[in-house]
Amino acid sequence: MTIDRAALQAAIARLAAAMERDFDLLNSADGALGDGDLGVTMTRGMHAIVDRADDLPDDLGLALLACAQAFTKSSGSSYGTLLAKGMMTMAKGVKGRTEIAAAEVSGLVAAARDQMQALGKAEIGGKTVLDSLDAVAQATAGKTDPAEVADAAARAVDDALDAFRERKATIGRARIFGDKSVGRDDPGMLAMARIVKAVADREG
Amino acid sequence: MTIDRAALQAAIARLAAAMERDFDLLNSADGALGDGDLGVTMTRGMHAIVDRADDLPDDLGLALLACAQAFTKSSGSSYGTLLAKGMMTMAKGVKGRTEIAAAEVSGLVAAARDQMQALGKAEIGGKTVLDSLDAVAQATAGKTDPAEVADAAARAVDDALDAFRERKATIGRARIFGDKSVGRDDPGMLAMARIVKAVADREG
Amino acid sequence: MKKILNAPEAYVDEMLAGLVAAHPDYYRLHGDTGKVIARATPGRAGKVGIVTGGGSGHLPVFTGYVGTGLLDACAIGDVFASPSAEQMADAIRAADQGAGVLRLYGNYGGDVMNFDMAGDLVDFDDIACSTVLLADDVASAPPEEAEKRRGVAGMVYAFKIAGAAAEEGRDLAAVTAVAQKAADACRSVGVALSPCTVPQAGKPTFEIAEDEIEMGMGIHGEPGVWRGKLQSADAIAAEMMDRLLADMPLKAGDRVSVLVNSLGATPPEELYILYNVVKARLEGAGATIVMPLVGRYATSMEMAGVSFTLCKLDAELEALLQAPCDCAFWRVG
Amino acid sequence: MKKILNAPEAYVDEMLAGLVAAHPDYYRLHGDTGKVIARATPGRAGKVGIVTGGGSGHLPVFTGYVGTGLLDACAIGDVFASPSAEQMADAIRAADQGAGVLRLYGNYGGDVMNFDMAGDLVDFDDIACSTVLLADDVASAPPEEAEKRRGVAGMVYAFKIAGAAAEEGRDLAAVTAVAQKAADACRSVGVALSPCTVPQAGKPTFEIAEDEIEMGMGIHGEPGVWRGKLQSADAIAAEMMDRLLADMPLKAGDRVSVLVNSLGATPPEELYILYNVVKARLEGAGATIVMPLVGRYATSMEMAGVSFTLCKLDAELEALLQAPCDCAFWRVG
Ligand SMILES: Nc1ncnc2c1ncn2[C@@H]1O[C@H](COP(=O)(O)OP(=O)(O)O)[C@@H](O)[C@H]1O
Ligand SMILES: Nc1ncnc2c1ncn2[C@@H]1O[C@H](COP(=O)(O)OP(=O)(O)O)[C@@H](O)[C@H]1O
Ligand SMILES: [Mg+2]
Ligand SMILES: [Mg+2]
Ligand SMILES: [Mg+2]
Ligand SMILES: [Mg+2]
Repeated sequence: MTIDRAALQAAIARLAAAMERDFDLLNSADGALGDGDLGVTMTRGMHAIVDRADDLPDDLGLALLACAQAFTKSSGSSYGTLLAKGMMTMAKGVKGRTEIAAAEVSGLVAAARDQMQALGKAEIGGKTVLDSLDAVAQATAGKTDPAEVADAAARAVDDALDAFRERKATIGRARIFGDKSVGRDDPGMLAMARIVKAVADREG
Repeated sequence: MTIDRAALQAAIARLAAAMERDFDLLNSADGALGDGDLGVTMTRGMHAIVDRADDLPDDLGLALLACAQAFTKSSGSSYGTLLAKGMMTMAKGVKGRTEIAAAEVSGLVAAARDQMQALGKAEIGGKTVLDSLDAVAQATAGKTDPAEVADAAARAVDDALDAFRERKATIGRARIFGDKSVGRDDPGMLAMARIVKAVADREG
Repeated sequence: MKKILNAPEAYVDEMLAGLVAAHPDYYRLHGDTGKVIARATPGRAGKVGIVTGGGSGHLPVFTGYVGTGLLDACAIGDVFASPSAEQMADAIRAADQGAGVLRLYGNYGGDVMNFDMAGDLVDFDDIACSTVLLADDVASAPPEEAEKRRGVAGMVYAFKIAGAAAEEGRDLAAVTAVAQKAADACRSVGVALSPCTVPQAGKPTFEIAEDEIEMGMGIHGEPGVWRGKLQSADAIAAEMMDRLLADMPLKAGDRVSVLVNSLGATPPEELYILYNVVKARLEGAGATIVMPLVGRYATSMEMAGVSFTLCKLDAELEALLQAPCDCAFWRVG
Repeated sequence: MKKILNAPEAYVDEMLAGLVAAHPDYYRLHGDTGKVIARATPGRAGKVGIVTGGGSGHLPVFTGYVGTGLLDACAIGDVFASPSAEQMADAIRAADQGAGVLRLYGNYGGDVMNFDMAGDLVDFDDIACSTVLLADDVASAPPEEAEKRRGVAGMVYAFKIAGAAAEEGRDLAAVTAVAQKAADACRSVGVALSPCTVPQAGKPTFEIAEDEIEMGMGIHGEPGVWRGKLQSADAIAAEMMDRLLADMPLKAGDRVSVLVNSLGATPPEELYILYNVVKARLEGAGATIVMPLVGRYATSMEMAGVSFTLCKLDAELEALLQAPCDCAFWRVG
């Protein structure tokens, strides 16, 4: 089983539903240490993508580029901008292809992580979405079976939350609250956990 | 028993205490149909009078004039202005005297009512403080015994409330609410009931 | 009560002290009641004076509009309470430049009684006084009893227009006449979303549920003519415009200014959302909008809500409205 | 959510439509993203352009300060959300008069990333760009990490000063240098009494008890550095001044402007009460206050609270601060 346009569309549908569901959760996670808009960012972004989902090209590079552009226009929040950058990076990586293998996921996620880091200038280990992506890239490395990749990715995002929960935020709005952030999930990591599990179809 | 400076001072003390007690009651009665400041007006006015109470002159005219002036400076609300006008009228009526008899109360109240009417241009029967004063003037007319005068005045203000409760407001802020004012005491009449009973020492 | 203050009794005095300290080029305290604000530099000799008065808690109304091309002096009471007759008399004296003084203020019982008494007091000073009452709130009485209406945000137009006429050098009768014309040309209506708290009362004047609005309330927290569910901005604006246009119909070719006013907490963002409907309705009636005003011009402290005021203009009123004026809260020209 | 609006998704578009409709002499929509506001009449050819950007919900910040002697264009996002890089690129294009464009905006992650990306986009158009970030909120990082601080109301001073320098005809390097000097001269701190509601979130960003305040919160409803009991105006003002003066000590002879800013619902009455303490503290330190600003200059919709901003002036900054400017919300000169 490979990832193609139909799989992308199905993933978009699951992800859009998950973000509707998590609207309040993400807003309040962000509100505790930031400005409380993360649920808004994600639902708006997914609406914009869903609007384009029916006529996505077969070329997965072009399809992901269209998704990134739609997302980008919908908001300029930190998270939205970083995600769009990540999608754009993946889009470049698969340009001209209509199918990709599960084995490629790790490399694509790692590339997204690196480009997002270049844009946002945060460190790996700083308790941000970068750490979730880093965990996914590492956990899926070397795996080729789609189900195994999905399982590993879903486990990795939760493990990352556990691993970073007791650390201090170092970047973005949450940084200001230093100690108050200890014991709380980083909202962007929390969102990435929900995203990855929806895309990987490993919810609940 | 006649009314002199000492009696006036005692009445001021009772009245000030009554107005503290009724602060919220009068504010909310006024708030239902107006701007909710009647308790504020009365406590402020009484504070201003209490501040002068120790050095009031023996001349009851001058004493009442001092009270009216103190009250007037403390606020320019409708009720405060009308009351000050009433006090000023009584002050003129007793100028040069150090004692007055209970039998004079009815005439003094009637004079106050008339001058307040000239200032505010409301009708008798319009469900305002004028109707409370009118009731007191009538109920005390012809009475000479101090206790009887006090009893009659205290009964008259309550009877006036009962008699006017079901009527519509015709003046001031409450006029706007026409029907909504039916079944509600006019805040100025309610305040006058509390004032008269405190001054007459017929509370509870 | 969630307000930033020291003692409730000191609210107005400290507010006035700060106002004068922050804007010494515009305002000064006059006399010794501590409650009269006059222009920092008095109007020129021979200019008709314009004086107003009313309760505190409405900034920029009343004191804020003391300035060139506007008011000369203002007597200010406690929050939502009339100033005393004595204070008003002081304000009249501060405003007088030898050509008489127009008393231009809102139609409230306490203010009327006290300004009347103040007039008696300044009779001794030989200051000629005239009076124009603002009574623009259509919610407060039917058209047959228009003279009983309360004065609300329409006073901003009256201050501006009368102030310009006085600055031009017109005499007391002429300034009074044009002020009356401006007052007659204004219609207002307001809607409240949340109450405000009079510092000395210590709690909100009225209670209103999270999903309710109060249509036609006054600027002192007086209850409105009806209470209903919170509606869309378009529906609220449409009802308010209906009420105003029913009271003062407009026809093609009419020229009108409109004030979309926040009562305090409502942010300008929401005023601009409402302005779209206001503009469409006025232009739909064929009227031309002149110098629309959108902002906080007449408030009730932290109350959430808005008022709309229409001011129908003839050539004279329009010229005076657009004449220069200057105070710490408003500049034209 | 008690707000006057139609659909949450339409809040910003309708707000901008109303803003442009009410003030066509000041503002126009530029380009086709629907989210870029430019001067109605562009600055003259050869003038350095100044552009800003940020979320909606802060009026007059950001769009309101587009005007003569101020900004040339502004990209505006959803409530409290950065505009996109594409919108920022459009704003840069609107601001360009051939002499390059200064990007002058608050230090927020999303804005920084997007303005960086926008710079890449306009590279193709051969528009020279420089950047100055506002980072004036002392509550958001200790002095050692001052570059990590958020930008809050201090941007009003930076807009004013940089705008005057550009209007004077200085080149991009000079405008950038003086904007940086102004940004470095500002320190702000805020206190919130009540939260505000992002229309699309539908409920308040934070909860706060009737008797509590939040010191050091941001202008997007970000929580503060501590929460405590509501205190007297004097105590609140004293703590805020302590924090500012600890960060930027003043000495006798210093000249300083101060902005006492309402975050929205807090009425001017309360700002003036606070101003008394602010003035006493600054004068107590021997400083001279220049052009104090008291009012709503940078808000968070209907949030109750205030911020203080100090801007320490040298002769150059003072002259630029007092130079003329004009927009629908602020006029100097
Ligand atoms: N510079 C950055 N680098 C990496 N991740 C970041 C960066 N800034 C923010 N984030 C991530 O984005 C999340 C916050 O996103 P968002 O709510 O959109 O921010 P804002 O509202 O401040 O623009 C954080 O929890 C963090 O995971
Ligand atoms: N013109 C008037 N003539 C007689 N009584 C009046 C008049 N106006 C008001 N009142 C009385 O005053 C009361 C309201 O007083 P107050 O709260 O001080 O008014 P406001 O706040 O409107 O100035 C009314 O209940 C009524 O009894
Ligand atoms: Mg956020
Ligand atoms: Mg009242
Ligand atoms: Mg009153
Ligand atoms: Mg945000």
